[in-house]
Parts: sequence; structure tokens; C-alpha cells
Amino acid sequence: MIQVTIDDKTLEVEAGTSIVDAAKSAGIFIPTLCHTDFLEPEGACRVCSVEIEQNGRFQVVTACNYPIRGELTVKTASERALATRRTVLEMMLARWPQVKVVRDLAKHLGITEPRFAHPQKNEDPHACILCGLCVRTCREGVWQNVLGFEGRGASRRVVMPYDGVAPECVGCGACAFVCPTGAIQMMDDPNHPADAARIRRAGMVVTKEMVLLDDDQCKMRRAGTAHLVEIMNDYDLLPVNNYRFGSSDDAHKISSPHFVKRFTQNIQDGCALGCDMACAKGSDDFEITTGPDKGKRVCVDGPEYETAGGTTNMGIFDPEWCIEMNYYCDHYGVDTISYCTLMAFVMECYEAGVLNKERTGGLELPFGAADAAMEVLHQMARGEGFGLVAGQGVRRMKKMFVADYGADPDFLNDIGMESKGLEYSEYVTKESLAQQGGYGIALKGAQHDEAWLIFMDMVNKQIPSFADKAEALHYFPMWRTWFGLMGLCKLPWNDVEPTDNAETDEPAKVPKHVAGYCDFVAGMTGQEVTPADLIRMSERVYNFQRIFNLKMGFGQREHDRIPYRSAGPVTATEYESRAERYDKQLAEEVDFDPAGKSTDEKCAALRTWREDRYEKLLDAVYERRGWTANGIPTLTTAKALGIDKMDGLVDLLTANGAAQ
Amino acid sequence: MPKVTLENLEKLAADAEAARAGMRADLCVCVGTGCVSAGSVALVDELKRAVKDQGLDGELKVTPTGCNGFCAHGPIAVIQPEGAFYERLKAKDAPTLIQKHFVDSTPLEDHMYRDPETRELVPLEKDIRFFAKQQTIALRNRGIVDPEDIADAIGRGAYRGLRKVLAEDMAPEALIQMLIRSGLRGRGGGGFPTGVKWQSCCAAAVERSETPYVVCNGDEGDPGAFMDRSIVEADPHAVIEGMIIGAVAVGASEGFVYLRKEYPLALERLYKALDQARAWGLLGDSVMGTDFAFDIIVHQGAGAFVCGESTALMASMEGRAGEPRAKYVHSVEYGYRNRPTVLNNVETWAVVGQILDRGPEWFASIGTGDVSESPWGGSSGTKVFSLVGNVNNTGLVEVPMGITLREIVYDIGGGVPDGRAFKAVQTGGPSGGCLPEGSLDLPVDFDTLQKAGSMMGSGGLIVMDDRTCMVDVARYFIEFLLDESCGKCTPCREGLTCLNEILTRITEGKGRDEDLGLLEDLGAVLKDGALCGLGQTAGNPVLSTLHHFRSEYEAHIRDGKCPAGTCKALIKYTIDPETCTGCTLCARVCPTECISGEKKQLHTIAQDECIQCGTCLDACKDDAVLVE
Amino acid sequence: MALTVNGEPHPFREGLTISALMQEKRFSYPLKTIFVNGARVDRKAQDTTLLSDGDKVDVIHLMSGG
Amino acid sequence: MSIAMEIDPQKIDAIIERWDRDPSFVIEMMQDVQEAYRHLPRVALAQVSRATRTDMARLYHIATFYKAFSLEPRGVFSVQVCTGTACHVRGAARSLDGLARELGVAPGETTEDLTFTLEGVRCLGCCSLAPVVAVGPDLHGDLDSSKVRGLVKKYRKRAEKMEGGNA
Repeated sequence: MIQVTIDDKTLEVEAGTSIVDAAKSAGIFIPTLCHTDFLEPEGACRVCSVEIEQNGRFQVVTACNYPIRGELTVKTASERALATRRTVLEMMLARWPQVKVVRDLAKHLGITEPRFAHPQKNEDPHACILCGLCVRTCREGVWQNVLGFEGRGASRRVVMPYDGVAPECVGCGACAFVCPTGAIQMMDDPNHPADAARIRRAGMVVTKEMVLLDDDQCKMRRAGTAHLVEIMNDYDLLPVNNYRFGSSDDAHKISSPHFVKRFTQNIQDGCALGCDMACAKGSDDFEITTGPDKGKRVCVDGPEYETAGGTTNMGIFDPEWCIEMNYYCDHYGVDTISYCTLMAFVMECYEAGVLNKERTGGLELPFGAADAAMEVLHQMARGEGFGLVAGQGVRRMKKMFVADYGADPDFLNDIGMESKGLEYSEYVTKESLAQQGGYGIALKGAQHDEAWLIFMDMVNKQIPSFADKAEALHYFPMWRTWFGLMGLCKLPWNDVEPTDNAETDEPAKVPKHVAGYCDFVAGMTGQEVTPADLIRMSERVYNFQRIFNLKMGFGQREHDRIPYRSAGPVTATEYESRAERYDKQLAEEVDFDPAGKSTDEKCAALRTWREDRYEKLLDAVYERRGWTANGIPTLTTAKALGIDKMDGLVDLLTANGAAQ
Repeated sequence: MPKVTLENLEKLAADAEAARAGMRADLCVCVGTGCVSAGSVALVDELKRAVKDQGLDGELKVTPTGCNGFCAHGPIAVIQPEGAFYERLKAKDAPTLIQKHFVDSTPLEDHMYRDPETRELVPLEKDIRFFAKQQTIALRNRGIVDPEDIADAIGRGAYRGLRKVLAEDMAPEALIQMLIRSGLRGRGGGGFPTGVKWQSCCAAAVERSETPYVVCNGDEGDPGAFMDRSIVEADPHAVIEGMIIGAVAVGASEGFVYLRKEYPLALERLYKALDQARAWGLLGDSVMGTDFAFDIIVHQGAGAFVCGESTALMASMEGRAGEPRAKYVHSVEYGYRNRPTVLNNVETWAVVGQILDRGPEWFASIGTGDVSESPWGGSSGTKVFSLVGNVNNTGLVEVPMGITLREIVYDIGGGVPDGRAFKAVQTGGPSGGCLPEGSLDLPVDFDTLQKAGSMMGSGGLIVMDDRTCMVDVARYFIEFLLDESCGKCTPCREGLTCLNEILTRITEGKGRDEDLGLLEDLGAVLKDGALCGLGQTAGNPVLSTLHHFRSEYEAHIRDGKCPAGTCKALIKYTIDPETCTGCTLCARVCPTECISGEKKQLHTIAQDECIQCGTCLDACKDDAVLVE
Repeated sequence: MALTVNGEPHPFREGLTISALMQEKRFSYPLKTIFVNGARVDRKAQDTTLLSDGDKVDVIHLMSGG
Repeated sequence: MSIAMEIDPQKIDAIIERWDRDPSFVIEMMQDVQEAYRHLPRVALAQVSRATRTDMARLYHIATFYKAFSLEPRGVFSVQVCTGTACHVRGAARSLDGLARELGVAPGETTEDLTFTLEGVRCLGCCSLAPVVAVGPDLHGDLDSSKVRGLVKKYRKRAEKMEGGNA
């Protein structure tokens, strides 16, 4: 820490702190114009000039970018500092006499009439005063680099290249927002929003947080979602070897720094143009080593966390292999989660003897068989050999292996990680009953975009009772479905946290950001909405989808079944990997004394207890959502949501015992 | 191509010297930009043909060399080793020169230098007053060595300093201490002790375990300055050797030379010298056979004076517009590509080799330096000046620090031509100031000129006679700076605009009394408020002319008169009845044809049509055109 | 005696700061709010605040998936 | 006297390759393009921008910042009047005005027939010949305003010869 005295107030600051920040922390006001805490200081306008004295030497410096690195004394209003500031503002007033921010700053220093006659005098109250805030925002904040300067000296102007409208401009409005004089006007916004400024204000709240806070929060501007790899490993949630284990000593080989090195930084991602998180990272100039594109240097979209988590799920810990797999999945139109989870299933079947070299067309496929796994992916695309079999997905493979190879159906159902035919996404849910429900009840199958409750449930222990879990499995799925309805991304909601979020009453819901989404809806439609209104919008759609599934022959309790591997240890090795935790649970919650019992006996006892808890969870959730015990929305619920007018709906519910 | 090593350098030098000594004489012909444009390339070819015609090519060697310095009298040839000096040679004079000097061994008198005062012929270069008081270190090889032949340079002692550094395996700290002991301060104008700069760069590199860069600033934007051009054109290997030694001192493996695009000949010679240095093993993976690896890349300045400022130069080398950044953190810590960087001027690099070869004490003994207490003590060594403007002997001079302005302008420069009166000397370029007659006895060094309101700067020394209007000079510099300002910070962009507006009004006779106060306020806001060196010193030309020549400002404002007769709006051109011979030349060149008169009769100018373009003044052979 | 962290016991040792506890529990996720005996501890103070035996520590992660 | 205006992408690519696509050498690339086409065609800048991953805003700022570049085609002969201090005090301003009158363009502009571009330039470094005017590579010393007409006539003739001979 370094001692600095500002206007006779002495304080300690960290080395490198700017004088403006030090003064602000001591409650001392220094006027600035081209500075904002949201961007690197530029030192262009010189309005913040102050006088410093360091070992006997007096000097006028700009407070915004002077880094305090040694003891010094600062006078913010010394005679020389004021003279500099006054003349700077006098010259600006001479050139831009009607611009409000210039007049105010000048009046603050006692200047109303400039003594200079400026040849480029501009009477427009919204004239551009060349502070450069817009150029820097577009460069450092939005990474779109569309705005820039033209010329030098007196002819310097802010322009888009060739004075036209640059095709790369995404109309995010950040430049218009930061401009202190209103010199930048947004052209006609094709969506004709009711109140564009309101939307932009809400957007800027999140933009500022992402640019300022992300680096010491999730670092998604650098690593994207891949930042989760080592975190999931730390919390024992990273799927390893078909969800058997939650972590691995090899996880550091595929942690996020490897991907950060590969990702092209500081550019917009291909996802939502103008977004400041830009977390859909890409690996440019990546050389392909297998398959039809061998030797080519390509741009790979990703990898996201799921692709990396899927790789560890196959017992593979090579980031380069993961990127190449990501490339070919995109290239062939295969979802990376489905490919990884079905391959993990194939590998467990191979190690369990259900599959062997003849059945795989000569490929050896234990966990970690990276090259063989890639070959299966190529075969899948060509519709040849074992690729044709694996490409059917876990649900169909289970039936084929029982029919063709006489495999034990119970074992395959336990380890086949699919629900409603969709392969599980890459989180180990064994110790979180709420997330088991989140995956099991999800309308489209085991995908976490409806609910991700592992931390609330397993780590924070915020929802211990069935009723708590049911309430969470109502609010969060409804809230997150709303993003899908609006085509909005959920990351700005809670992948960056406002600094004061912890003081709010429900930090898990991040109320400040939820309010931002209400502003967005009101700004677009001109209609005021509350968070509850948003939930209601989702409930109507969500329940309609459930009833639609019913119409298609699904959508009932039996379809919300989950494989036991997602709810507890299937094999002895799994039990032993967390023996201490399971023995404790048996003794305290299941009242089954584990002492002296064999692992199989303990597994069985644990299983009966956990399967029963899952059933109780379903009951609690169905009840909270206004559904029958068989998981069907009741007529009263449909009426309350106003979706009962659909023709055939009432008959369908009545036919399925949900007429009450 | 031989590979230079620690062992064979001396032998190579001795061979080259022996070859030269074997010859009867070596005709050194100046092929600097000035002489080239006066036809010296053709002169070299003709001399070679004349030597062959006389069958003397076994005994006589013709060597094209860099700028000899005495540009006013170019094209120049000096016959070594005797030092006979011939001037204003045309290609057609070649045969007569060879015939008379070597066959008849009688000097070619009408191409010898005639002292303007004594009117006597001065055969030897060393006796000519222009050269007498000079002492060359950076320019020691000028007019002697062939810049495009590395063997010749080695013959003249090139890379001997480097060999010493590498042979004795000097530790960086030891090498840096030698630089500090030598008292060498930056020749680019800043005057920062070079040893101290290398020391802090070395420290930053070690502390952050990063490889630093070494940069040579050849942007030389000051108008009226061509020292760096001449050094690179005359002795590129001196600059290269200096940079390699600098790289050893700070542990750099990459060096950059930033040279102006407006210097095509210097660029061509630098590229050739670098290629030869690489071929002879002085650059690349194994410098002089040791395991030290270093190479140099050239960046061409694209036309921006501000890029002479170190951070703007580095921005330009990073492929960006030349906008400076705040220097609160010096570039020795965070410079090019944010790594520790040593940036020195061409002239500074050019003397480093000598300091190592002949020892820091030898260098400190020259000039007025005394680094016993502090590295900032006084000014050691010599300084190269480009002496230009209204002075007889315009050219390149290298003089020991501490010499007085009077000695430079009169003893070396030969005073003001056409019998006009000396008025002022401008030093330090746009960041410097104008010093009147009263300051002529000031010693020229880093600190004294600074106190007198100017600065030594990079070496431009422009002599002005009584026909130069000081207000116009101030306006000229402000207009130049406004055109060259990067426009990033308010004081410089708007301050220079306002200064230009006021000064232009004054030169048009529309000045007001309170303008002088405004000029001082604007000078102050620039000095304290501007972001970089260009802006901070932009007020100096105005403040120094205001200080030393306030009466001229007042004449413009109060009496609407321009005493020097330059400001167009305030002057009238008339023709002097006594001296006009009626040769009709002025009438013919006048663009508005407002001059009338019969052949051999007095001509008159129609004042209402005259646009004060001054073409008649330039054209008149008999100085009959008067200005008041 | 021992600490209770999110309802589970955790061994206590002298001089244990909150940040050190986070390392031991491998709670590496950045977005988390920490309460000691019900009182919130600001992020900047977590390196210096010392725990005492028997403290009840609640670590609320704000995390809802990739 | 028109100059070949269509831009050859291979030629631009060769220039970019010569500086091995390194963004810190975009200025050198632009100098080569300026040399080849006597201005910076927009398509060429776009090609440099893509190949070196530098944004157009940065290249456009460079193109309008440095004196060596121009977005509009320059004349065959670039007439550069040195406005250094030494030349200034020996009458360069009068030479520049004279040339402007003779060529009928203001400093910084190009004649209609794209033959001449007139510019006041920074010190060319041969102050002993002040005032100096450079036309392309050749320097003309002691070029005061009275010699302006002769200089322009000389290059006009050379331009016609080149025009006939298709330079």
C-alpha cells in the first residue's frame, strides 16, 4: 500500500491506483469529461489536470491515468491546475459554445465567455467534442471496433470508415449511450421499440458489469463456458467414465487455461452481435489431424463446457482431441452432448463385455480410447460399420444389445444415461435429488436448460424439504422457459453478478437483472410487466407443451423415469469412491447400519431408499404445479392459465383422469 | 564472404588498410543527398573513366562516400590521404582534375576553396575555417569511408568496440557503468543519460523476465535538420554496431530502426549495410561467432512529425496511427509491445562503438561533461548540428559541447551572406526557440540553452538575417505543429488552433493589444496541459520570440508594420530608381503582369494589382526591388 | 468442537481464514456469498477474516449451470 | 493520362505475404499499395484488414493520419515543395504559391488530368539547396518562385512524351 495526500487528506492506496480513483475513495471530487470507470483511461480532454509534488518536483498531470506508484502530494485545485483546467475549458467553449456538458464544466470554473475566436466554432448543442468515449467503448467494451478517428490535428473527426454506415455495426447503441453530448443518434431501429432508451439503459447495466466485473468473476469473456471444467471437478460434478465418478486427477489436463490459449480473444463471438460477454469462443487456425479434412486449418466454434465435460465422460483428457471432435460434430451436424454420452455408454458396455472387437467392427473401445471414438464418429457420418449402431443413440442401443447380444436389460437401463430418449447433459446428479427431478421431469428430456439446482440443493443446502425442492422445480423451470420464449440468452441473468446482489433478499434470483428483463419487455412492447407476469407467460406455454406430450402418447409419470446411475451408485466401485458419504447417509437418514455389511448389500439398501425419495419428489412437484399424481395438468390448472379453450383439450384431460 | 569473428576482425581491418595504403591516392567523392542532387553520381563515374583513360586505375582509387558536411560547396571531392579539397565539381571537370592534379601535379585552382575574407586559395580541407573548429566522433568516417562496402568500414575500425565487449564477455552492469562514466546523454533532444536509461530497462527486463527491445529513432522530423540522415548515409555500420552493443547491455534479441520514408538514399544504404552485416556474421544467430543472437528490422516512417516522440513511434511500429500515450510509466518499463524498450536517437547509437573502443574517459574528456556527482552533470562529447538558413557555409558540423553559438555561426558558418545583419538563431526545432544576438556567446550544451528559453534539441541550427520576421517565424512553427499534432488532446489541438488564429491575425495587421496576454496563456496551457512532448513544447517558439522580440509584435499590432518586410498584408513592393537597369525580367515573371516599363527604363509596380507574391524580388539580379 | 459449513462438520484449526477454508473445501466457484454466524462477510475481507472454533459458515453459490 | 485502376488481388496478397501477414507491419503494407497504385483503393484496404485481422477503423485512421497515404489517386508527378525552416526563410512559401498558381491547384490537391499532385512537405533534409522542390525522386535546389514556370513546363513536356510512349 502507498501513502498519498490529496488536498490535505492522507490515505493509503494500492500501487497503480489512479489519482481519480484515490480521490473518489476519499470523497474528493475531480471533474472529468473523457473518463469513465468502465474503460481504460485515455487522458485526452485534460479536464482532470491536477498538480502533484513528488520529492520536491512540481508537475501538472492528468488524474484519470496517473498511476500512484510512490508517495506523493496532490493538489486538485492548485493555481497551476486551475489555470490549465480553465484554459482547456475556455478553448472548448470557444469551439462548442452550446454544448451543455462544456458550458456546465466551464461555468463551474467561472467561465461564461471565451476570450478566443475559434475558426471551427460549432453552435450545435449536440456537437461532437472529440472525447473519444464512443470509439473506446466500441473497441474495449463491445469489441466491435467499428468507430474510429479520421485525420489528425485540427481536422480530427470521429467516423465510421469512409463516413458510411459500417456493415459490422450491430446497432447495440453503446456509443450513443456513453456520448456526453448526444452527438450520436441511433438511426431508425427496425424493430420500432416503444422506448428504445429504456432498453438501452437496462442493457448498459449488464454491459458495464460484464466489462468491469467478469475478469474477477467467471472470466467468461476470456474462457466462455469452458471456465466450468475445473470448477465442476472441484465440486465432484464433472462426469467421468459414463457418470461413474465426479472428478479425476487428470482433469487439470483439460482445464480452461488450455482452451483460453486456443481461443481468439478480444473479438465479437458469432452468437449475439454486440454482446459484451461474447462467450461463444472460437478456436481459429486449428489444424485438423483426422478424417476428410485432415491437414486443413479451420475455425472451430467452441468448445463449450458441455463438449469438454463430455470428453472427460469418455475418460479422455486431451483438449486438442476435444476441439477436433467439436469440429467434426458441427461438421456432421451431430450434437456433441449426445455423441459424448452415447460413446460413454458404448465404452462402459465394451468394458463390461456386452460389446467386443467383433461387435465393434474391430475397434477397441474401452474408456479413454480417443482414436477409436473419433473413428466411430466418422463412421456415423458415413453411415457405415459400428458407427451405424452407435448412431442410434442410447435408448435404441439398449434394445439392440439386449436383443442381439443377450445383454442384461436391468444393467443397461441403470447405466444407459437417457431420459425420454435424450442423452443426459454433462453433470453428475447423484447427490442432488432436486437436479435428478430437473433432468427427469424436463419436457424435452435430460437437459439442464429448464433447471440447474445442484448448487442450491447439494452445496448450499437451501432447499432441504420436498416442498422446497418442488417450489424450486416450479419457479426456475418456468423462469428459464421464458428466455426460450423471448429468444434471449440466460447468461446476463446470473453468469455475472451485480456487486450488491448479496444484499438483496433472494440473491439466487438476482432481482436486479430480473428487473432488467422487465424493462426490456416494457421497452419493446410499451406494456409494463412484473416478474410474476413473466412466470405466468411461461406457465401457460409449459403446461400446454406437457398436454401436447400427453396427446402424443407421452407426458405421464412413467415417462419421467430416470436411470439409477443418475440417482446413485450402480456398481461397487462407484460406492467405494464415495463410501464415507454413503455409509453416513445409510446410518443417519436411511437408519440402516452399514457396519459389517457387504458393498452390494449397502448399494441395495441405498437404492431402495433413493428410488423411493425420487417418487416422493415427483408427487410434491406434480402437486405444486397443479398436476395429477400421474403428472398431467388438471382442468382447473388449464382453466386458471386460460389455455382450456383449445378444442379437444378438455376431452383429452378427462380421458386421462385429469378432469378435476 | 568472410565471417567476422572475435579473432579475425583485426586481421580484416589490417588487410583493408594495407590495400588502401598501397594505392597512391584515394579520391573520396561526397555522395550525400545534397551533392547527389547536384550531380555527384555522374562525377564519380566520370572520375573512374578518367583514371582508366590515364592508365592510373592501379594506383588511384575512387570512393563514393557519405555527406562530407560542406553542402554549400558541393559536389565535393577530397583526395586522401593528403586531404586536398576540391568543390563545385561537375562531371565534365573530371578529366581536367585527374590530368592536372595527378599527371601535371598542379592543383585545379578554379575548383579550390577561396577564403571569403582573405580571398586566398586554401588547398587542404583541414585548413578551411568550416572544418577547423570541428571535432568528429559520430561523423568520423564522413567523406572517407564507402558506406556501401563493409570491408572499407571495417578497415576504418568499425565493430572494434563491439569486439571488445564480446571478447571480454562484459557483464551488462559493467557495460552500463562504462556508458554512465562516459557522460553520454541522449542526442535526440531529451538529453537523458543513456547509461541510466539502459540500466532501468535492463532492471525492468530482469524483474519481469521479459526480453526487451532496442529501437533507433531516425524519424528526425525537425524541419531544417538532417543530422540523422547524414549519419546513416555516411556510416550506417556505426549505428548498427551501437545497437548491437546496446542489445548486449540490456539482453535484447530484436532491434528496430525507424527511419523516415522521405530519406530514400539513407534507407537504401541502411538496407545494404544490414544485409552485409548479416552476411559477414555481425547480425543473426551468432554475432561474431559468439552465442549472442541479434537482428534488426527497419520500419519506414510514413510521414508524421509526431512519430519522433517515443510512444508515438512505438505505436506506429505496432501498426497504428502515431498517437502518443502518457509517459507516467516510461517506455524503459513498458514500451514497444508493452515490453521494456530502449529507444535512442541515431546519433546516440552512432557514438556508442567509439566510447567502448576508445574508452569512456576519452569521451568524457571532450565537451563540458562532469559526471562525478551525477549522470546529469554537464554535457560530454560532441554534438552534430545542421547549420542552415541565412548563413554562408550551410552544412553539417560536429563540434565539442560547450562551443559558443558565435563560433558556430561565424567561425564555422562564415557569418550571414549578402552583407545582411544577423538577427536570430533558431535551435531545437518546433520545440525550441529563437535566440537573439545577445545570446551568441552562450555555450551550446543541454542545460544552458534551456535556461535561455530555447533548447539544444536534435541539432537544427537555423540562422536568420534581418529580412526574417519573428512573428512570421512563430506563426510558421505554430502552423507546422497544428498540421502535425495528432489531435488527441484538447490543449494541443484547440490551443494550436487558437494560437494560429491569433498569430495569423497579427501578421495581417489585425492584431489587438490583449492578444499578447492570450498568447502567454495559451503557451502556459500547452506546457502544463498537453499530453506529450510535442504539445508541451509547442509554445516555446511563440514564448521565446515574444520574450526576445516583443517590439516586433508591437510594431505589427500598433503600427501595422512588418519591420522585416515579410508579412504580405503589411508590405509594399516598389522598384528602386537608382539600381533598376530596366532589364524587364521582373515584368516577365510577374503573374498578374502589374509591372510596367520600357526596355532599359525604370519599371513601376501598380500597387492595386500587386498581390505581394514576391516573384519580382526573387527574380531581380540587381536587388532593385524594395520592400517596406 | 468443529466448524459447520453448509450444515456439515469441518475440522477447525487456529489461524484459519475464510479464503483458506474455501481452499480446503475446494469451493473454487467465484460467485458466492459467505455468512459467518448469519453475518455476511464482504469479498474483500475474506482473505483476512479469521474463523473461530464452532463458527457456523454458510456459503451460498450463485450458480445455475453452463 | 489515366492510370490502371483495376486492382489485382494477387498483387495485394503478395504484398501482405511479403510482410508475413503481421498486423504490426500494416503500415508497410499500405506503403507498398500506395507505391503500386499511387493511392489506397478501398478494396485493397479491405483485403489487408481481413488478412491481418485488423479492423477497418484502424486502417482508415492510418490512411488519413500519415502524409504518405491518400485515398484519392495522386498525380503521376508528385511535386513536393519542402517547407522546412531553412527553405521557409529562403522563400519556400513564395515557391509554393507560384506552383499553386501555375498548376491551378491548391497545395494537397491533384490536377484534373492526374498529372501533378502539389504538396508542401516536411524537411527533405538537403537544406543547403534551399528552397528545394522535389518532383518524384529528383530534387531541384534553389527553386525560387521565378523558376516555377520553367520547372512546370519541363515536366509537362515529359508527361506528354510519357503519355505518347505510355509510361
